[in-house]
Amino acid sequence: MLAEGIRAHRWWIVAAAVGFAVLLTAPAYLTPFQVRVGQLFLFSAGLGVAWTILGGFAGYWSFGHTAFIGLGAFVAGAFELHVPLGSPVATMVAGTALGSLACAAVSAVIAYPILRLRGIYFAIAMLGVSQVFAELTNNVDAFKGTMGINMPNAVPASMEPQTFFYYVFVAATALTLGVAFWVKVSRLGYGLVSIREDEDTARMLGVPTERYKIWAFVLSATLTGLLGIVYAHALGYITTGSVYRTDFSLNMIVYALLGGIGTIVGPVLGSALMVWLTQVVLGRLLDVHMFITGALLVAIVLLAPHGLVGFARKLLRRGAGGGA
Amino acid sequence: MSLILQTILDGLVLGGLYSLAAVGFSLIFGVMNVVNLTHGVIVLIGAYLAYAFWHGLGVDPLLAIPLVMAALFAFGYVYQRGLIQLAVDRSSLLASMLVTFGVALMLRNVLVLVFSPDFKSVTPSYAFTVFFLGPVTIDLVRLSALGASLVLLCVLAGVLRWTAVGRVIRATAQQDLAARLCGVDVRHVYGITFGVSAAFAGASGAIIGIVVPFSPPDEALWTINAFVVVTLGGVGSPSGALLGGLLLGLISTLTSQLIGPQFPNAMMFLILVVMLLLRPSGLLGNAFSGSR
Amino acid sequence: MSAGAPILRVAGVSKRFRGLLAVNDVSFAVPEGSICSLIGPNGAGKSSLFNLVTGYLPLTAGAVWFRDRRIDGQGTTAISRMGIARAFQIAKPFPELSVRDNVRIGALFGREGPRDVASVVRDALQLTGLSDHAGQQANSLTVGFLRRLELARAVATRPALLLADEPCAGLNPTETEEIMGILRQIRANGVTVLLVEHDMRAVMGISETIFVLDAGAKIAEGPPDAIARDPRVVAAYLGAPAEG
Amino acid sequence: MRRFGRRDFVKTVGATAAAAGLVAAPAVRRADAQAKTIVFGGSVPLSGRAAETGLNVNNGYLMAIKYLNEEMGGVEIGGEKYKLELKMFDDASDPARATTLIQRQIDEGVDFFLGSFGSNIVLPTAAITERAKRPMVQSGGGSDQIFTQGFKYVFGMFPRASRQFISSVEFFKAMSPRPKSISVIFTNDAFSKTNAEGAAKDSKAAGFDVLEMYGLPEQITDVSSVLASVRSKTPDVLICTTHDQNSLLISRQMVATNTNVPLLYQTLGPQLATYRETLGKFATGICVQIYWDERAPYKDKFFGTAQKFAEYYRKHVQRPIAYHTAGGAACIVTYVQAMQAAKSIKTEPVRDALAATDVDTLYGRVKFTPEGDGDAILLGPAVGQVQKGVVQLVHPAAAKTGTLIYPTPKWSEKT
Repeated sequence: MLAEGIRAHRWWIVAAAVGFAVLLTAPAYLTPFQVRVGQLFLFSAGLGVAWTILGGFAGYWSFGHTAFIGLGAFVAGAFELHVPLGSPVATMVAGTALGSLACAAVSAVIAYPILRLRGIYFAIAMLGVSQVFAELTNNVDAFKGTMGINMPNAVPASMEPQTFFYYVFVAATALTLGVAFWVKVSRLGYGLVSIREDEDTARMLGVPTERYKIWAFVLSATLTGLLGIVYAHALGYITTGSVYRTDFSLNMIVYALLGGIGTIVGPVLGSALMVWLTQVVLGRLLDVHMFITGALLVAIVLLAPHGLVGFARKLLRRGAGGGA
Repeated sequence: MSLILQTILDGLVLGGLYSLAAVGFSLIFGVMNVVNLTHGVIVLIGAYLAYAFWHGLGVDPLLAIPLVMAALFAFGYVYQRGLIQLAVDRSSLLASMLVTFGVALMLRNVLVLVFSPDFKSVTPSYAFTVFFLGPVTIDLVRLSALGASLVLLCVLAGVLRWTAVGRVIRATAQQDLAARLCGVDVRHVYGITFGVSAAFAGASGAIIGIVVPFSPPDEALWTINAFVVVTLGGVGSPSGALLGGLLLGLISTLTSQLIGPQFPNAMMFLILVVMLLLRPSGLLGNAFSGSR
Repeated sequence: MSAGAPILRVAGVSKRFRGLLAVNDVSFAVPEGSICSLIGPNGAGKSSLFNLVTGYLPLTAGAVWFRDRRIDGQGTTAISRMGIARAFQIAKPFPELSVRDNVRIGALFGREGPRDVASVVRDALQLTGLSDHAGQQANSLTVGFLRRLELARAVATRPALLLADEPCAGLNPTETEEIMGILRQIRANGVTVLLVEHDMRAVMGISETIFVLDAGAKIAEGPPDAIARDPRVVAAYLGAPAEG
Repeated sequence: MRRFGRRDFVKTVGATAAAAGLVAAPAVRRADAQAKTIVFGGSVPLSGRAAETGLNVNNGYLMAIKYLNEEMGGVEIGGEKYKLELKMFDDASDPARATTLIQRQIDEGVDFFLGSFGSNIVLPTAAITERAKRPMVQSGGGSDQIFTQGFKYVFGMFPRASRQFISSVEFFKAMSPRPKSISVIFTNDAFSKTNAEGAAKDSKAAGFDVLEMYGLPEQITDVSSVLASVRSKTPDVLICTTHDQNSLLISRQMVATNTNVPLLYQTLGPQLATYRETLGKFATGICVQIYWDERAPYKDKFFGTAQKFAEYYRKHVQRPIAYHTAGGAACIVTYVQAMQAAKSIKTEPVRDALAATDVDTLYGRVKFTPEGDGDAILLGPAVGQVQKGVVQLVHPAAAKTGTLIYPTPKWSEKT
C-alpha cells in the first residue's frame, strides 16, 4: 500500500525532497528577516496540512483548530516552567512531547461526540471548543493566560534564535507532511476521502467511518498542537492572545482553499502565497492591510474556487485538450 | 433574594438585546444556510449610523431606526445578489462563509478609517433615568431597548407570518426547489431575506449604541453572540431568536453572579458546544433544511 | 431451483415510520448461489427492505439472518464487512474521485479477509467493462456507466451477497441486457444476487425465485413462470398480463 | 475629529498598489547609506483592539519628529546635523507579524526602536532587538516580565505595572476623611490585571480593607451583576483598572443602576473628552490616573513646555491629544537627548546614555530604573478628578490644580 503510494507519487516525493534540501541550506544565504518569513511559512504550511488531514481529506471543516495551538502551547509552557529538566533542550523536548500528547488526549476525548455533527454544525462546534479553551485559559488564574508564560530559552548559544527555530519548524513541518502523505496513500486516506464524498455510502462499503474520523481528528489535532508548541517557543513569551487566535483557525482554511482543498501541496502553496503577500508585500502598510487581506479572500473564493491546484489542472486539461 | 431577582431581570433585559441582534443571522442561516460572519459588522454599522444621525443631526437613535433599517436593507440586498450568491454558485456554502469573513475584515477596516478606532457612545436625554420596582432597579435606556427589541421582533414575526413576502421567504426556507418550481424567483427572495436580516441587525445596532459604548473590534463579539443565540433557540424564527437571546442573557448574568464574573463567556461557549451535541436544532427543535 | 442453504433469511420483519407500516411481517429466504428478485409496485417496501437488511435503518420487529449470524442491529459497516454489498438505485458514486479510486475504495474495505487490492480492482473494472474509463472522474460518466460503476464498486468489496436495487432503471433494452449479463457473470463468480427490478422481462429471464411485495407485505413467492400466472400478483402489481 | 478622510484612504490604497509593485526592487535601504538621517523603527497596532492607543502613540512619534525636523531644522549630535525619520508598520496586535517585521528592520539597519502596545507584542519584539543590541524605548509594555529578563537595551516610559499604583495609594492615604475599604474591578488582560493586583497589594499594605476583587472577561457588554454586588457590599473607594471603553461602560451602568460609591477611581477613561461628554454632569467627582497633563509645569529642551507641545500637536492633528501621545513624543525626545549626551548615534553609547538619562521632557522628568522601566515616583501617575467637565489634578500636592471633592455626591444629586 505504502510502496504503491510512493511509486504513484514518486515525482511529488522527489519534489518534496528537493524542496526540503533547499530549505535546509537556505539560512546560509538568507537574511534573518527572510529566515523569519521562512519560519512563518513553514508554520503556516504545517498548519494548513495538519488541518487538511481532517478538513481536506475527510471533509470535516474545523473552524476552531487554534484550540490545539493554544492547548499545546500552554501545557508545554506550564510543564517547562514548573518541571525544568537538566538541560534547556531536554526541557523543551519533554514539554513539546507532553503538550502534543495533551492535544492527542483531549482531541481523542472530544472526537466521538463532536464528530457526530456534520457540515456547518461541526465547524461551529469546533469554534465553540476553541473559545471555551481560550476563555478558561484567560480567566482561570492557574493557567496564566492573562499574565503570560515565559517559555524557557532552549536556543544553543552558538545559534541565532531565528535559525534554530527555523530548523525546528523544518522538522515539525516535515513530520506533518510525512504523516499527511502516509495517511493519503494508506487505507485510512482512501477511507477518509470516501467519508468526505459520501459518508453513508462509505459506511455501506464497510469503511469504519467512526474510527477513521477519530483517527484523522486526533492526528490533525496533535500535529497542530506540535506546530503551536514550536511557535510558542519561537515567540518566547505567550499570552492567551498570542496562541488562541481565531485568525489562525481561519487562515488554515484559507491556505487550503487557496492552494486546493483536499491536496497536500495545496496548503503549502497557499501558505507560501499568503505569507509572502501579508508579510513581505503588505508588511510596510500602516492601516489598510486588513482591508486588502479581506479583499484577497473574497477574490480567491470567487476567482479560484478550486484553488491554485484546481486552476493549474484546468490549464493543463485545456492545454491537453487543445493539443489532441 | 432581591439579588437573584435583580440578576434575572438584568439577564432578561440583556437577552432582549441579544435576541434582536441575532434574529437576522438566524433568518439567513435558516433560509439559505449561509453563515454570515459579516453580521456583527452590520450590527455595528447600524450603531455607527445611529451615532451619525444623533451626533450630526440630533435625531434620537430610536427614531433613527427606520432610516438605519432602510439603508441597511438596501445594503443587504445588494450584498447578497452581488457577492454571496456568486460565492455560493461558484464554490460552496462553507466557502461562502470565508467570503463573509473577508468582507467583515474589509468593513471593519473601513469603520476604523471613517470613524477612527476610538469607542463611540450615544447618550440621549433619557440615558440616565432610573426606576425602582420594589427591591430592584432598572434604567429607562435598557427598558426602552428591551421594548424596542420586542416590538421589532414582533414586527418581523408578523411580516413573516402574514405578508406575501414573508410567506415566500418561509416557503423558500423549507424547500427552495419546490419554491423554484412554483415560479418563485428564489434569488430575489434570498436578496430580500438578506436585506431584512441586515435591516434588523442595523436596528439592533442602533439600540445597542444607546446601551453600551462600541468600537470597530466589537463586531466579532456580536457575530459570536448571534451564533450562540441561534444554537440555543433554533434557526430561522423570531421566536427561536427570542428564546435563545433571553436564555443567553440569563446564562450570562447568572453565571456572573453565581460562578464568577469572569466566566460568562466561557459558560456561553460551553453551552454552545453542549447544545450542538445534544440538540443541534435548538431547544424548540424547529429544524430546517440543512440540519443533518 | 437451487438447493443451496439460505445465505439470507428475513424472518417476520416489520418497519414502521411514524404511523405508516412500510414493511409488514415479511419473511423469505435467499438460497446461496442463486439470483432472486424482489418485485412489487412503487411504495411496496422493496427499498425499505434493502435498507433494513443493510442496517441503514433499524427494524421495528423481526430478525435478519446472514448464514447463521443474526445481523439486524449490527450497523452498516459491520454488515458490509460480513460480505453483503449493495448497489443503489440512484447511483451514488464518490463524485470527485476517478472510476478506479471509486472501485479501489470498495476493494480496500468491504468484506474482511486478505486480498490483492490491485487485482480485485482490475477484475471488477474488467467485469463491468469499465477498464477503458478507469481514469475518468465519476461525475462525468453517463447514467449507464454510473450503474456499472455502482456494480463494480459493490463487486470490489468481494461480497457473498449482492443486493442490487433496480440496476436497470432508466436504461434502454441493450444496456439492460448488458447489465443482466454482468449480474449473471457476478453470480457465476460465486456471488448470490438479490435483485429489485421493474423490468419484468429481465426479472423473469434471470431469476430463480421471485418474492412479491405489495403494501409492505409479501403476497407471493415462487419461480418466474408461477409468479407470472399468480392471480394475486397480476391483480396487485401487474394489473394486466406481463408486458410483451 | 477624523484623522483619515476619504482622500487619505484613496491615497493609501494607491500607495499600497505601488508598494506591491515595488517589492521586487531592492527595498533595503540601509540607514547608514544616508549619513544624515537617523531612522527610528518599530511597530504600532493600528488595527485590532489596541488600535486606539496605537494611533495615539504613533501620532506622538510623528509630531515629535515633524517638529524636530521642520521647526528645529533637525537635531545636532556631536557637531553634526541630523534629520529624523520614522518607519513604523502595523503589527495588528499579532506577535508573529510583529517579530517577523521587526527583524526586517534590524536587517535593514535600523538602529533605534520604538515600542508597540501590549506586553505580548513588546516582549517578543524586545527580545529580538535586545539580541541585536539595538535600544528600544517604548511606552506600551508595562508588564513586569519585560523588566525582569535582564534586558539591557529596553527602556519603558511607564513604571512596571505592579508599581503603577504606588502613587495612587499615597493619594488614598492623604484623603480626608481617610477611606477604610476598597474594591477593585479589573478585566483579564495583562495590563488591567497586574494593575489590580498591584492596587490590592499596595492598599492592603497601607492598611485599607480590600473587600472584593471582581475579575471580568476582556470584552464586556454588561456588568449588572458585579454592580448588584457592589450595591450590597459598598466600598469607600471603587477602583476600576479598566481600559477606556470598559470604564465608560461601567460608569454608565453605575449611573443607570443607581450604584453609588463615595469615590469612583478609574485608571483610564475620564481623561478622554468623549468619556466626559458622554457622562455629562455624572462625570463630576470621578477620579482618574493622570500620567500626563498639558497644564503640568514640565520643561522641555525642544518644545519648551508640555503646553507648547500640545499646541503644536493641535495645529497639525485634529484628534484629541492623549497622554499616550505625549509619551510617544517623549520617547523621541529622550532618544535625541541621550544621543546628544553620548555625542554619538552608535547604539552602544546611546544605550549607556539612555541608562544614565535624567532629563526634563514635555512628559516630565525621565529617569529609568536599573531594570529599564520608568521611575515609579517621577514617572508614576498623578491623580485627577473630573470637576465641571474638566479634569483637575488633586494629587500630588505640588501639582494640584483643584481640591478633591470627597465623598462625591450620589448620582441623583449631581448637578
